[in-house]
Amino acid sequence: MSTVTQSAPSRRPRDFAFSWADAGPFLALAALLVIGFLVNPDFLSVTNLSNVITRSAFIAIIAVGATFVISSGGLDLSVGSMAAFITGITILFMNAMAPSWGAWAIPAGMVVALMTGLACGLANGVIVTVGKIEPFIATLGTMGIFRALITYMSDGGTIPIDRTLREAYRPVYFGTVGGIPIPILVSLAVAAIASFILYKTKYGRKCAAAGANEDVARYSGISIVRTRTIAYVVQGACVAIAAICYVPRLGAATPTTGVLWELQVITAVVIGGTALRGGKGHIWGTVAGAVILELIANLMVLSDFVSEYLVAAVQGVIIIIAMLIQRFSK
Amino acid sequence: MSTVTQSAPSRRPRDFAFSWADAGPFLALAALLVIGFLVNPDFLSVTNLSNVITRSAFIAIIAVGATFVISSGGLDLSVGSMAAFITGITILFMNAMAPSWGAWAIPAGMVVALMTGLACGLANGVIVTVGKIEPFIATLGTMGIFRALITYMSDGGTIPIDRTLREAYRPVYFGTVGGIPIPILVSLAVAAIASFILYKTKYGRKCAAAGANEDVARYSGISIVRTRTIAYVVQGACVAIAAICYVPRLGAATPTTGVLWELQVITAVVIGGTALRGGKGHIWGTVAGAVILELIANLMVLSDFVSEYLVAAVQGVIIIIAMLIQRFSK
Amino acid sequence: MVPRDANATSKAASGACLLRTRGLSKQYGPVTVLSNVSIEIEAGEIHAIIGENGAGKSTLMRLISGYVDPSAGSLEIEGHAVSFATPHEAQDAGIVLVHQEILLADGLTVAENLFLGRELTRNGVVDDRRMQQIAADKLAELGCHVSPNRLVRDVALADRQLVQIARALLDDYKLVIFDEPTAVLTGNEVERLLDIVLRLKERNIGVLYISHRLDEVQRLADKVTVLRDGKMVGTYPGRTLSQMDMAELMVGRELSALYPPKSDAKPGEPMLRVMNATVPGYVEDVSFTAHKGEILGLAGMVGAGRTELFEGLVGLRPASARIELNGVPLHIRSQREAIDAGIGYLTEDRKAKGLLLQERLAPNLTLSALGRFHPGLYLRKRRETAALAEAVAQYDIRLKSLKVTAGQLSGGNQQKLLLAKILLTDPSVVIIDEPTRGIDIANKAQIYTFIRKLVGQGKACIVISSEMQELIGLCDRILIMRQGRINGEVSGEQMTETNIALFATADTEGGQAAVGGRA
Amino acid sequence: DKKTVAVSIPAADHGWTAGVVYHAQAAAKEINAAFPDVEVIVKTSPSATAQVSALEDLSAGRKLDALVILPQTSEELTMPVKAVKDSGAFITVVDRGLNDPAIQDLYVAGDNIAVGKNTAKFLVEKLGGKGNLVVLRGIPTVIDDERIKGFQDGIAGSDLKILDIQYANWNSDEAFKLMQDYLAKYPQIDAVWANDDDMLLGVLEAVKESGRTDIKFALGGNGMKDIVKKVIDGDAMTPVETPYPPSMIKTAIYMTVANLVGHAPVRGTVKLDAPLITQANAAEFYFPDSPF
Ligand SMILES: Nc1ncnc2c1ncn2[C@@H]1O[C@H](COP(=O)(O)OP(=O)(O)OP(=O)(O)O)[C@@H](O)[C@H]1O
Ligand SMILES: Nc1ncnc2c1ncn2[C@@H]1O[C@H](COP(=O)(O)OP(=O)(O)OP(=O)(O)O)[C@@H](O)[C@H]1O
Ligand SMILES: [Mg+2]
Ligand SMILES: [Mg+2]
Repeated sequence: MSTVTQSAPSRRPRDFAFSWADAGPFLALAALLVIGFLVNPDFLSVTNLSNVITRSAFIAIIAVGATFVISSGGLDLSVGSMAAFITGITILFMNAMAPSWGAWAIPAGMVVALMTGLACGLANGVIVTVGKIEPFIATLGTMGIFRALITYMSDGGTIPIDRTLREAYRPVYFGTVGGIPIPILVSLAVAAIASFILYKTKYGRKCAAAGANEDVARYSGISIVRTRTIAYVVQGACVAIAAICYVPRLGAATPTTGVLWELQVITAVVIGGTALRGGKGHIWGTVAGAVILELIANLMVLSDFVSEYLVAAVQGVIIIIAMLIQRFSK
Repeated sequence: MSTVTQSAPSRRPRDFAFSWADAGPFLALAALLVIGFLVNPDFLSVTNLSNVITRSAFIAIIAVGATFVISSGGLDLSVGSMAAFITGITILFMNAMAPSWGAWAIPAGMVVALMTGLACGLANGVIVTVGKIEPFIATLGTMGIFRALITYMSDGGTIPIDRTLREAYRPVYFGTVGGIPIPILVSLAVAAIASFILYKTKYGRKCAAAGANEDVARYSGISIVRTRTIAYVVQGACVAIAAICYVPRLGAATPTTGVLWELQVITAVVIGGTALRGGKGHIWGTVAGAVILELIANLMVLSDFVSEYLVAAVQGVIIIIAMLIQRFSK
Repeated sequence: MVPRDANATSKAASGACLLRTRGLSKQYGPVTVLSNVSIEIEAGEIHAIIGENGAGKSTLMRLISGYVDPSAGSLEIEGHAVSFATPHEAQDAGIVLVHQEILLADGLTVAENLFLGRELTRNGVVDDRRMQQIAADKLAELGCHVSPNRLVRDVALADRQLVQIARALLDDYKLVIFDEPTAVLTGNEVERLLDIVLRLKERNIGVLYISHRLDEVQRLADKVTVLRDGKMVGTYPGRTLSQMDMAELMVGRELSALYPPKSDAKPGEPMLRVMNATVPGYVEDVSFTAHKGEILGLAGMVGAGRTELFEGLVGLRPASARIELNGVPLHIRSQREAIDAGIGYLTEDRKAKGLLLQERLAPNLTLSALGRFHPGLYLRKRRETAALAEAVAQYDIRLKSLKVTAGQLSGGNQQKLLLAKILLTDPSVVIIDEPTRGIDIANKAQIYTFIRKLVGQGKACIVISSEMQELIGLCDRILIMRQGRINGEVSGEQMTETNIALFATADTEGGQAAVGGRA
Repeated sequence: DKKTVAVSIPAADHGWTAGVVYHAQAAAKEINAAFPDVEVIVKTSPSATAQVSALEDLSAGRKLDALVILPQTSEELTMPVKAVKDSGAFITVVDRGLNDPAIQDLYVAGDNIAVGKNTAKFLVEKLGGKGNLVVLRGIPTVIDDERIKGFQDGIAGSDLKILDIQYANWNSDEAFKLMQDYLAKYPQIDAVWANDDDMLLGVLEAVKESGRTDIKFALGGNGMKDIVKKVIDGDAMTPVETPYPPSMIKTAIYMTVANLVGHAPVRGTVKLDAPLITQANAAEFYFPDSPF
């Protein structure tokens, strides 16, 4: 080729608004849908897909928060046990209020959940930023703490939600609006707001800058402490929202609620195209990542090839392949 | 001060072998021992300390390998399930050989363990470096794979070692040489060799360079792929050594062997002073980190303050405090 | 002859000048890197700071702009005492620093970097379109045409420097500090930048300007402050100083000629022969030969693809080429193989690709040549220390303590360390990308002599440089690249700035035409 | 038309659940071979959440005629199982009851309280109502809770004293460590109870290695074959065992299928006993081929 115009070395092909880095997870998702269909045509049935996507909503919502944390250069391993803890607090609160407030205990409980989430996120953020502790270790610590608190609150057993509230609360998970399940709507709303914040506000820029290069960010007048702490608080809020949707599905908080969610969440974020070392976050990629994970699990149930013992192995292989698709589609 | 001699900049005071960055974990360790003694004087009894340190040997040995991986800019989440997998393979092999080879099956099994470890490490390394997949995800994938394989091999149950080999093998965990338990000696030997490699050889330098700045390493003629892959192979060898010492402890491999070791291993490395984002590794700090973790767990049992439900919380708090001591002792 | 100190004659020091430093000092542990520096900058004045590598220029600038706290001394702006806890506070007070080293976030776009920390918003929403527009305009003013939504990671070093400069010009500051802004720029952009600096002056903005290119200083400076070994030598009225005066004030002794005499001997047999080199996206079908005992120069504008060509040849990026060394064909797939074959390449990006900034000096020095210090089972640290001592002496690396990390060396001294690092591998073909970037004039002469000595020993040396003067003074022959091709070649009498500029900018008939060069 | 029986059980993450998986798969294989018009599908789930998902997946894909479920937790699975029931399936619940007993058509259960209580009673009797105990419990779940509760009820009124009780996550390794620490902490321990046999293995190893002689009994629960073997062999430290046979899943599957093919309509509750396994009756509880 030699059609380059004279004396303007900058006039190389312009950047596309669409980037392949963003497309990666969606390609992986598409590949998975095709494979799924080949394995079992039911896979693409509306009921099945709707179920799967509804389920992926929790991880998606939490992972949207994790996108902030990871983008800003942090990491949060405590999200799973934080979810359990928030669920526990919320149910205890609702149950205590149900006799006097009736169904009003539900919205009040939601507020409590949100406050708890914000507080937990703040705690994580402060330990990481002010305490200057490696996020991996700091949040591993708080993971133990939240997990212990829910175990303590439940005396090692379960905290079920009050029967009187059950039916009133059910629609939050099982209801639909315009045919679309509410958790899907909630997660879309969360993702939309999050991508607005991350891409369209000053804070979003600060976040990406703090994760991309701390020094540069600091010299540009960005407070790393504040930016990263806020990211953890956003994470806390997202966990709370997920917990709110989660309560009616399982109707109880137990010490095993949310175990290993942190791994799924981080996997979703990374499959979605956000680098673990920080920098630009990809909210919609993250959402696609969460759906991919849930689809893989679903595929394992719908297919009959795999010995029960080997499910985890096949899942591992598929995740690695999904990452390869994501990587090489760039 | 200005007593520096002119024009001979090389004749400055020599570097100390000892640095405060290295001292951090040992300070935390000392603090823990003092607290432990105050809580329960039995804490410092020879039996207790010897038990605890012996127990910490597995994590220490694996964490020494993890120091290579992390130093070179990688991460390995699969070590726990890799340990279980190697243990399983080794026992199956020994059991198969026991009838014909007698006690010779044990050393042969050790060789098999080592080969398996090297192979597993190589697999991890190749996926991460050649496949260019984020180490977190790649090894999360292989973690699932190894775990599934051991579950499959054991049908979900246990793979016990042949009765005839048990007694012959027992001393590898329970024996002592000169009064010192063998696992402690093994872990010291592993750490000594590892620190020789990391601090005194070409490879060690390459490792730290690859972790500190990939581009600089590449421009200096260092192959990132090779360096990092070797680090994973070293990790595999360390896991195999740990597995070899582990087998006689309970005499069986189960699907729960090594669950969550990866978190302990990474925590030990980080408490030991190695940064999770790569660069210089601190082998002896890592060993101290592993002992600290085991001591904390031990202290939880020996003290009477904490409700069983809250043990994890207190552990989390102590780990965070240990990190703070480590950080601010610098 | 050296003129008298200008401050002695200047008007009463009580006038509210734009910025005044009083007895600024900086110590790192036991070492003093700057002591008792007092300077004054008026509004609408261009004040140059010159000094040898490691003299403390950058340190002084960091003190003034809030990046580093002074150990002693104070700052005054327009007569009011100030102190800055962060660079941002300094910026609020109207002082901005363009760093010697590039400080941008790699993973963000050009426009995002430009506006980092002060994004334009409309109704609380960042106004990307407007920012990109302004960014493009500002960059175009500087002669930089990269797309504002390109990632900084993907743009050339010179463009990054321009982005950094544009950042400082975005707001109205009272004092703009340039720390070696032209080190990575080529002719055209330098001219544009000097223009802009003069325009700042017209707008009554104060400028502090650091450069090792004394011609620039001479053209711009109203006043020149000379630092030597952390201390002030004096402040002088700019126009009264010749370049030679400045050099002598910096060094404190008389200087010999800058460039070593060129060798009269005929260049030897071909040593490195490159045929049909293509680096996808950057370089197309380039062939050339470097001869034994020859210094071969490579000229071209930013973006001509010189760096990429050689990075491709030594295996650092995907490329295809037939390479022969001393007649033997080579297949180089990695930098290691290049080093082993005897081809050393010194990168232009010392900070990101050259040195491990957190590491001590010895490990940095030996990183490419570890084999030499590893005769048996283990690394001989003593030999490394000895090699460092030798390098420090040979390349005149100025440091206050051998215990510093590479990142704590001054910019020019980092460059010398990098040169020492690459030569430790004992290459027979040495490729140096921007050999004297950020190096003071006295040391430049030293490095030129050194390069001449290298080829005298029968090596071949390829010098990529954006300073035409340097190429002309140093090289035996110069290739000029343009848009990924070799557009011309000059040697002997034909090596003039006009000729080089011609080949660098204009398309020539039939691609390569040799102006008076050898056949 | 083929009838579909879905079996939803926890994934094999420790010995007992591995036994469940083993028996469920064995039953599925036998039935699929024996009854051409019945298809048994076994699906395992690693957590309650995953199990809820699996139920949705199973019932979204095909029409279920029956569901045999061993719920990870009661609360979390109650509603999802009800949803399957509403689609017309026959529901068999195994081991852990749902919150709403009305949902199940058939309930096959072990008796966790009895596991704790019977063990406790044995200790009270053998130790003469006096002594120091240490207890290892598993993962904070209902089963764990019930066993501990049963045990505490069992020793109530005697002078047996529980010195310490800690979680060891049903993991033999953690039990080994915990037991070592108990031994370091308490100079006199008369008996140890680990509420699951996996953990007992670790306990025995720690006791053996310490060389301590004060420990008279180390008991477990669940009927692991290695421990039953010890009982058969007349081990002094572990002379008894309580069964909590994972084979209950097999029983449940067979009963469900029988119901479906109409041979024997079964409804109601089948409560498996947790009698003390002693040397006398141990042979009945010994399955050397099971992984558990
Ligand atoms: N953080 C630090 N710790 C110790 N010494 C330092 C540190 N930063 C700078 N120095 C030393 O201070 C001295 C002055 O450095 P400075 O960067 O100011 O020089 P400079 O005049 O800008 O040189 P150049 O022309 O090479 O850029 C050097 O000897 C350098 O090694
Ligand atoms: N990743 C990339 N994608 C597209 N274009 C790029 C990328 N990286 C660099 N470029 C462009 O390639 C061209 C060549 O780069 P570069 O400026 O390094 O060449 P050079 O001749 O070595 O210049 P100099 O050494 O003077 O800086 C530039 O126009 C640069 O903007
Ligand atoms: Mg400088
Ligand atoms: Mg270049």
